[in-house]
Amino acid sequence: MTIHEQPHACPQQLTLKDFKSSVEPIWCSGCGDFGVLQALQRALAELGRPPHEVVVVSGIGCSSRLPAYTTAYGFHGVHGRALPVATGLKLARPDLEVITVGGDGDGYSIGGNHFLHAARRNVDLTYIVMDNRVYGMTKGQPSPTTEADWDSDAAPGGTGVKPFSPLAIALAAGANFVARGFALDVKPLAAMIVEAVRHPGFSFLEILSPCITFRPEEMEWKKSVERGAIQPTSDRAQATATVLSDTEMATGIFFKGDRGTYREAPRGHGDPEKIAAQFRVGGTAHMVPEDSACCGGGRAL
Amino acid sequence: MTIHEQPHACPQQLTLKDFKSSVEPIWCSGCGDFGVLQALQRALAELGRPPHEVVVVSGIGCSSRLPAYTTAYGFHGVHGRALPVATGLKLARPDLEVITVGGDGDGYSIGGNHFLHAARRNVDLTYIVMDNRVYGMTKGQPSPTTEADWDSDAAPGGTGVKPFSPLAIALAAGANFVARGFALDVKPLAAMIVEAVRHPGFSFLEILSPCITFRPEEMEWKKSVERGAIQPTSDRAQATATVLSDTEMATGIFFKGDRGTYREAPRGHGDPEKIAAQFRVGGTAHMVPEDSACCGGGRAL
Amino acid sequence: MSEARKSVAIVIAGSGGTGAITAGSAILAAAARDGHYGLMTKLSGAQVRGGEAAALLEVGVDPIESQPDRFDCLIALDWQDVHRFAPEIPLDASSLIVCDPKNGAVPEAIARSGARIIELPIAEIASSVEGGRINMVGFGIAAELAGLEAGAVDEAIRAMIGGKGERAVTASLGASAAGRAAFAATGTSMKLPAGRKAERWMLSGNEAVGLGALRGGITFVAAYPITPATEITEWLAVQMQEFGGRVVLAEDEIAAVNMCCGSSFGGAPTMTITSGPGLALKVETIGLAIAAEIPMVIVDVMRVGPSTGIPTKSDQGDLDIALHGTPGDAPRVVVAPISIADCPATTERAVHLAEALQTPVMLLSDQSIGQTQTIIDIPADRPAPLTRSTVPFATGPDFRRYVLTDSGVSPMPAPGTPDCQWVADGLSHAESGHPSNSAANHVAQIEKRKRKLETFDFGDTWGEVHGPADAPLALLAFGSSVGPAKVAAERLTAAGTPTRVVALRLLSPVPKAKLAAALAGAKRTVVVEQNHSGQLYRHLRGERALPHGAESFARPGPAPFRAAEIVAHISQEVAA
Amino acid sequence: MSEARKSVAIVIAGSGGTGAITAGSAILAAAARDGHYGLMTKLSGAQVRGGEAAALLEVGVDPIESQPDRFDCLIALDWQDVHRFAPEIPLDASSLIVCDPKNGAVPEAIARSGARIIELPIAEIASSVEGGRINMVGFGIAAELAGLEAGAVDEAIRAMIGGKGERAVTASLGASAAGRAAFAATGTSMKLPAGRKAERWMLSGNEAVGLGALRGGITFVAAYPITPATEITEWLAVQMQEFGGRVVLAEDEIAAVNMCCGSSFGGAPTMTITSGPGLALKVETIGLAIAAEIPMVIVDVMRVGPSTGIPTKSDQGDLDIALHGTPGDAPRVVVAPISIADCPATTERAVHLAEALQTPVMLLSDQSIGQTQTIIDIPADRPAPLTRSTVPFATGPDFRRYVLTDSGVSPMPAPGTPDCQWVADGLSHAESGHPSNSAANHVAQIEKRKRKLETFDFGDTWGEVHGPADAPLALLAFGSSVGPAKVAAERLTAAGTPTRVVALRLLSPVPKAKLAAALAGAKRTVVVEQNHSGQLYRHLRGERALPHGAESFARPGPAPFRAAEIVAHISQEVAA
Ligand SMILES: Cc1ncc(C[n+]2csc(CCOP(=O)(O)OP(=O)(O)O)c2C)c(N)n1
Ligand SMILES: Cc1ncc(C[n+]2csc(CCOP(=O)(O)OP(=O)(O)O)c2C)c(N)n1
Ligand code: SF4
Ligand code: SF4
Ligand SMILES: [Mg+2]
Ligand SMILES: [Mg+2]
Repeated sequence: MTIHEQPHACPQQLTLKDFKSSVEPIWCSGCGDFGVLQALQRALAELGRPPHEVVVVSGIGCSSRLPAYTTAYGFHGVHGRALPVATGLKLARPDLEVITVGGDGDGYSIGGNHFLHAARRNVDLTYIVMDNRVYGMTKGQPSPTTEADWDSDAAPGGTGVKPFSPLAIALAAGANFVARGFALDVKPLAAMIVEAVRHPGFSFLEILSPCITFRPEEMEWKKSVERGAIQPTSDRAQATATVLSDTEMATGIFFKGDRGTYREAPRGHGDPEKIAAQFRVGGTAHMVPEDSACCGGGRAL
Repeated sequence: MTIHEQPHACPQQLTLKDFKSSVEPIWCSGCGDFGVLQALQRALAELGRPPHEVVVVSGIGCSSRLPAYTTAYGFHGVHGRALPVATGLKLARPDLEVITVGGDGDGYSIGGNHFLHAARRNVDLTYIVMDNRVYGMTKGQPSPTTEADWDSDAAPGGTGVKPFSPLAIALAAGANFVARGFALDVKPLAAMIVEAVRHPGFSFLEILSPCITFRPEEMEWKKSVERGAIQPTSDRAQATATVLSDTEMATGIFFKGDRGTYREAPRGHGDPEKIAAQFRVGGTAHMVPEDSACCGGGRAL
Repeated sequence: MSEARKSVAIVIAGSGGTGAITAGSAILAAAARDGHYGLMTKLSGAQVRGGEAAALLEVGVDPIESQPDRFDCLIALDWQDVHRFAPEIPLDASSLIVCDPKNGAVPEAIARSGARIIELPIAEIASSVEGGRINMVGFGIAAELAGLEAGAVDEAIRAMIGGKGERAVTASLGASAAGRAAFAATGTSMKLPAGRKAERWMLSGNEAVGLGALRGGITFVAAYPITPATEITEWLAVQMQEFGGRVVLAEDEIAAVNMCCGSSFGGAPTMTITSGPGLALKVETIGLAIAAEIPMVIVDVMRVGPSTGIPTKSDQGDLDIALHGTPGDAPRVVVAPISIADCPATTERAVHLAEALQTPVMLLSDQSIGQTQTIIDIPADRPAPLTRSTVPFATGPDFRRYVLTDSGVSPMPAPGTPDCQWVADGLSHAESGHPSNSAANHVAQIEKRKRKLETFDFGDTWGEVHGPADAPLALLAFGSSVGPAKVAAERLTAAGTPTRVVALRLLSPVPKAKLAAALAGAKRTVVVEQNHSGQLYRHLRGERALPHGAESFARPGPAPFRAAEIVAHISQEVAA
Repeated sequence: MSEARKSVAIVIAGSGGTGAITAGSAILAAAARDGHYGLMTKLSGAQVRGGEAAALLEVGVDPIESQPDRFDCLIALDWQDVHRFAPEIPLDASSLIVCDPKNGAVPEAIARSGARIIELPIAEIASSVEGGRINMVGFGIAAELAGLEAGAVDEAIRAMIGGKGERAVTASLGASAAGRAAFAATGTSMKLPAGRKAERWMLSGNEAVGLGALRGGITFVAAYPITPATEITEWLAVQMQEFGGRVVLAEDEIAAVNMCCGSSFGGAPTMTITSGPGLALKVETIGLAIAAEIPMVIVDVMRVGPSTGIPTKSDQGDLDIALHGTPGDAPRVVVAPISIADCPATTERAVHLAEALQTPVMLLSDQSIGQTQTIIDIPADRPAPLTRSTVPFATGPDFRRYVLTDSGVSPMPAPGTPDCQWVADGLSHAESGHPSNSAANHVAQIEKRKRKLETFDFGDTWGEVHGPADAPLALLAFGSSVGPAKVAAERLTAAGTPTRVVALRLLSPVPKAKLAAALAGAKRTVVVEQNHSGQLYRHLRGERALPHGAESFARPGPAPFRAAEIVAHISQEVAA
């Protein structure tokens, strides 16, 4: 998708507007995702990288439509696979700022495995989940964070299954930065995003983002969110204990770790003919490298 | 696969032999999985259900070959999908004893999402992972539990990625019983399996099971395993703290919870014509059920 | 449309919240009560919720199985963004546009059709009734246009609104009556002849598939939501509260199909439900179910692909993956309902086939069948049940799960059966089920799985022939293309080119003999399908099931497939 | 085999730990040094490790591209479980069996071949040399049988064992010399004519694909292990330590292919590597890459399916899913190397095609190509490079990622390029890339993606013709079936039925014109393939690319495809 970017003179002077695209969101008016979009645009302006050096990657869902609404490069992939796309991109292009966004269905249900492994791998990515505790795009089915008794056609009377805590999972899997924000608190959210992006390794932001259409009661979150109740720690067990004991309504940074990020790619000579030489046999000019001559050089053969 | 079962008079009199099949394992001699097989056979004998009321479900891997080596019913599915198979089976047939087995690659890598969600869903299943910290079947690649510096062709010099703790993940996701055992300690392992099976909900057993072929150094586990170092708790945060602080060599039951298991299926009248009646319109005999007449009765339409 | 009016095609459109869809549903409901048939398609804008919406209807004296070529009337509740639907609402100079002058001029994209404009103060009429809403005025206008009987109209309102209390009913009755009166005053009418009153069914294809599942005996469903298939899952989840059985919402499509493996292995007739992207995720496990001979029904409600494509629009582009989307040779059963009315029986049959043949059966529906609401005659027959063979020929050491039989079907006792323990396995196996690398065992089992499909007598399942059986022109179609093909054939026949329609329900294994008989004597065969590459055509050619010289007419979604374009294609090609 | 001996086919077999495979590798290495060609297949038992093993070799004066019909000699290091290989080691009355009488009688399954038995005290000979091992004695016997030059034999040992120190070398040299001497004493020989000494390559198909990837410019690989494809991933991971680039071990195949999407979007030529079950998991994302026009190479090393099947054996049953395993219409490029020697160039070409056409390219190898070790002439040519078009026609608001062009290819600037921001999307889109439900945009883009494949000049990539170009009989084959088809054609031609082989490398889009030219004048065309349902045959028929009356000869794995059975099939059908 082409985004019509405003020309800008110098990265330091970036404003929210530089990240606002001309594409009109398909979101219902009042959707919490508007707040997240705004906070992200603000954060990107503050981070000061020009839009063409930023890529916003997502899966499928209402929330996953976000990339088109910024002026950055974007990748709107298939459902649940945003993190692997972001991983491949960041590894191939460490020079870019890669932000991954999506919903609770996309990230915790179908994408749960990639969430685990991205946290473990600790590539320098930021992952923003707009958690509305529902599949919005498919019109209101329960997700892994939906309350056990939330009634819907798909699960009449509720699933009966206790939601899990994405923060606890992220901590267990090895995420290096773990926080919870609220979509409608745009300014603090923007600040949190800035901090997450700046923190090395895999930074995870769970954003409570109300779905006005299928979960109108979530607009009450405005009242029940506990702001600033959390102090960051670098002790994973302590952060986990805090997560497990809180009301799931506290916002703030729970954990900032210092795990090493995923290693750099080897830089090599890039000459395939040097590599091909190992296959030579029977001539006089080249020595056959030991071992590879007969069994392919691999211990796995 | 047909297993030639010994006839037996009364469930109480079952012995290990009743669960021993005539199929010869393909495992390398010395593989830790032999110990797990024996422990499982012992445990099943003690549990006293006849083989035809037990189903052993697995994915793909050396460890996943186990079902054929018992006299129970079995399902050797595709790689990474044992838990959903077991879930569907147990939900359709709550009368059966369903044991799920597999490897660290099968369960934590490709199967990671199902591990998360099976723990969360808390169906009454037992999940036994034979963790050898390697993909044995495909000849020695690093798994999610492999040490960061373990050298292999697939990751020369090591992956550089810290392994995650499956126990921490299981706890975060909501497993109701979490334990670690050692393959070569057959008797205590059998006792642990019995306890896991008897515990309601999703019971998870991480078994350290050496791969003699690709990780011969794991035979040293015999010495380094810390036996009985762990006391069970019903406090999830405390269990998590213990898991995060231990050496990953302590065996024992870390956690026993009391979450409610997945709900029973509705029992109904089973008469499709009663259901079909809602579509009737235009006649005189039947009233059209409110709402469904015009828009399909679904709030999702 | 034609001189002796048999149907009237009406659109009611408006912006978010105006209730155009409810008005459309009410028209369908009223028509049903007045003895008519009808079909309603819903349109909505790009917005997730709250955007512009339109109900596209045709009601008439005969069953209706496809979208009309053009609409007789557009009733605009307002104009905001309604012009975005212009390409999907073909109007012409003999059409009417009914609108409220207060909403401004008719948008150019719509006005350019040349349709006659009738201005009515819709909002004013609505506010003249206490609690009156503009959509109910629109409903009244449509009912009057079609000449629906007042009793049927009021009954429909009562049935729909009754639950909201007497005040709401009174308001709706009043608004609808006011709309009728106002339109009657214009002196315009497209009155239908009287309908043949009878009890019928009003339902969507998705609901009809759900009913077929229950009738077939499905007791376990595992699925992951995806448009346009979710409604089947949701309908079943709601109905099973009363009927019994279980719907599990899986974490993803792979989990869903594997849960189905487990439940089916446990003995339960089992179903999973999805659309293209989800089907793609299931194909590895479908291969397992084929190899291990595990019955299940896989419903794919096709949408426009490739990839995420256009989730809310129809296409028939998943035939390729349904037939061939599995590594290795994995022959399977693929069936497709040939109309909404055919959904209950074909779904029920799919369950029977899965159970009897111990194999996954793919049921290919599509968005157009699934999400269209229609009125049909109550189906007279149900297919005779077929069940799973579970009684072993021998027990104990002699029990062989995959014993080679003439039919290719072997007994499949469920866990709990003493002395029959077996292990389901996707590895190549011997008759016992034990893994085996032997070529002899592999070939014997792969032949067995092919044989069980090829020797089975599918009877009537194969398909149907409509129109003159000796017609020189044959249109061969499946799924939602059958409806427009039938209308096209009727018109061609009426215009002097006798045309038959061969509606193929069994897509795999290809019913070659039945197809050859159905096509016998045809001079020209055209395979009509709604996709880009002519998947059915390629499939049948690949299987050598098409006569020499057969042609392909393939056109992808998202635009609905209409009879007129089929007629045009045929006539053009004839001329050329 | 024939009167003027051109090759000798030898098996060395033994139980776990005897080192039969190492001995086989040494024979191949020695033959290479002696100016010969050769081919080695490895067999192992069901055990994960440590079970019985056998090296199946043929060495000779001409390049060898398929397994022999029969073996001239079986050298048994011991008999434990070696009989399990009997069906895979065809012997006959003119074969030899060399074995140690201490190991007991020749197993019935092997003895029944009627082969002449030569008893040698292998173990005793080995222990007569300090540190001598029986496999090196076996190696010596084989070298003597084939009449390999002593210098080449010793050089091969030095090259292989040198790293283990001089003592090990001495022991091996000694054991091999002792074996040679002992066998020479029997007076039996199958000496090959002198080879044409030259520098050649010794490698497996999997390694050759790896090399092609590096030559093509692949810098990013994401994969999940699976037999028989893992070796490519591992080879690349090792080589890239030196060469540069990165191999990521993903958590599963879905992650792998999505990582490839990301890296390719970032501008890196990218590859993922898998086998059937893994390919099944990737198809949803392949559809995305096709729709969003993201280049990448997807290597599928086929094994016996369906499902887990027989992971270590060869089959060509993934053609269907490679061509059609995606929901919706998603035209793609599918290529298959026609021999091990062809792997480097075809893989390199696959990378070029992916980049130039901005689309996933499927490279279909198979277990037989991938895991067979062979000696080939060093390929003379490399395909001319093709690269990704990245320069925009216009920037800023006028930049359109999916601008409609005659070629169907549009510029694809990578992130980091100013004023060209675009969003890759699997939703239907306009030229800008913006999601669009419009039929006009959808059809324009679906046509564009078809056009870029259909109008591209694939040049030589399409395939090759071998044998007399005007032969009335044509065998049409792909992948590892080409080798046996070529041998069969030579024999048929020699026996008076001139036969050509059309080796198809470009499986999609079907190179209809080239194929028609290659088949011109053929009276009989037989499509030869190693799968159960005749997938290539069905594909080509579906595409109308086969002459009327073309026949199918399809036979599934796991047994290797041999020239003799193709000859037999052809002759039988002719007779019938
Ligand atoms: C493979 C696949 N499965 C299912 C879907 C259907 N689908 C689209 S979005 C979605 C869920 C969206 O939920 P979430 O990620 O929470 O996003 P939200 O809409 O709530 O922001 C689903 C199930 C799909 N597009 N692809
Ligand atoms: C979809 C798919 N991907 C990959 C494979 C290849 N494969 C077979 S077993 C295995 C890993 C086994 O590792 P683990 O589960 O740890 O079992 P172990 O052999 O170590 O007991 C892999 C990757 C496969 N069979 N299917
Ligand atoms: S459905 Fe919910 S999540 Fe989706 S756009 Fe509307 S309010 Fe937002
Ligand atoms: S390879 Fe390792 S895990 Fe597999 S059977 Fe051998 S020892 Fe066991
Ligand atoms: Mg959501
Ligand atoms: Mg393992």
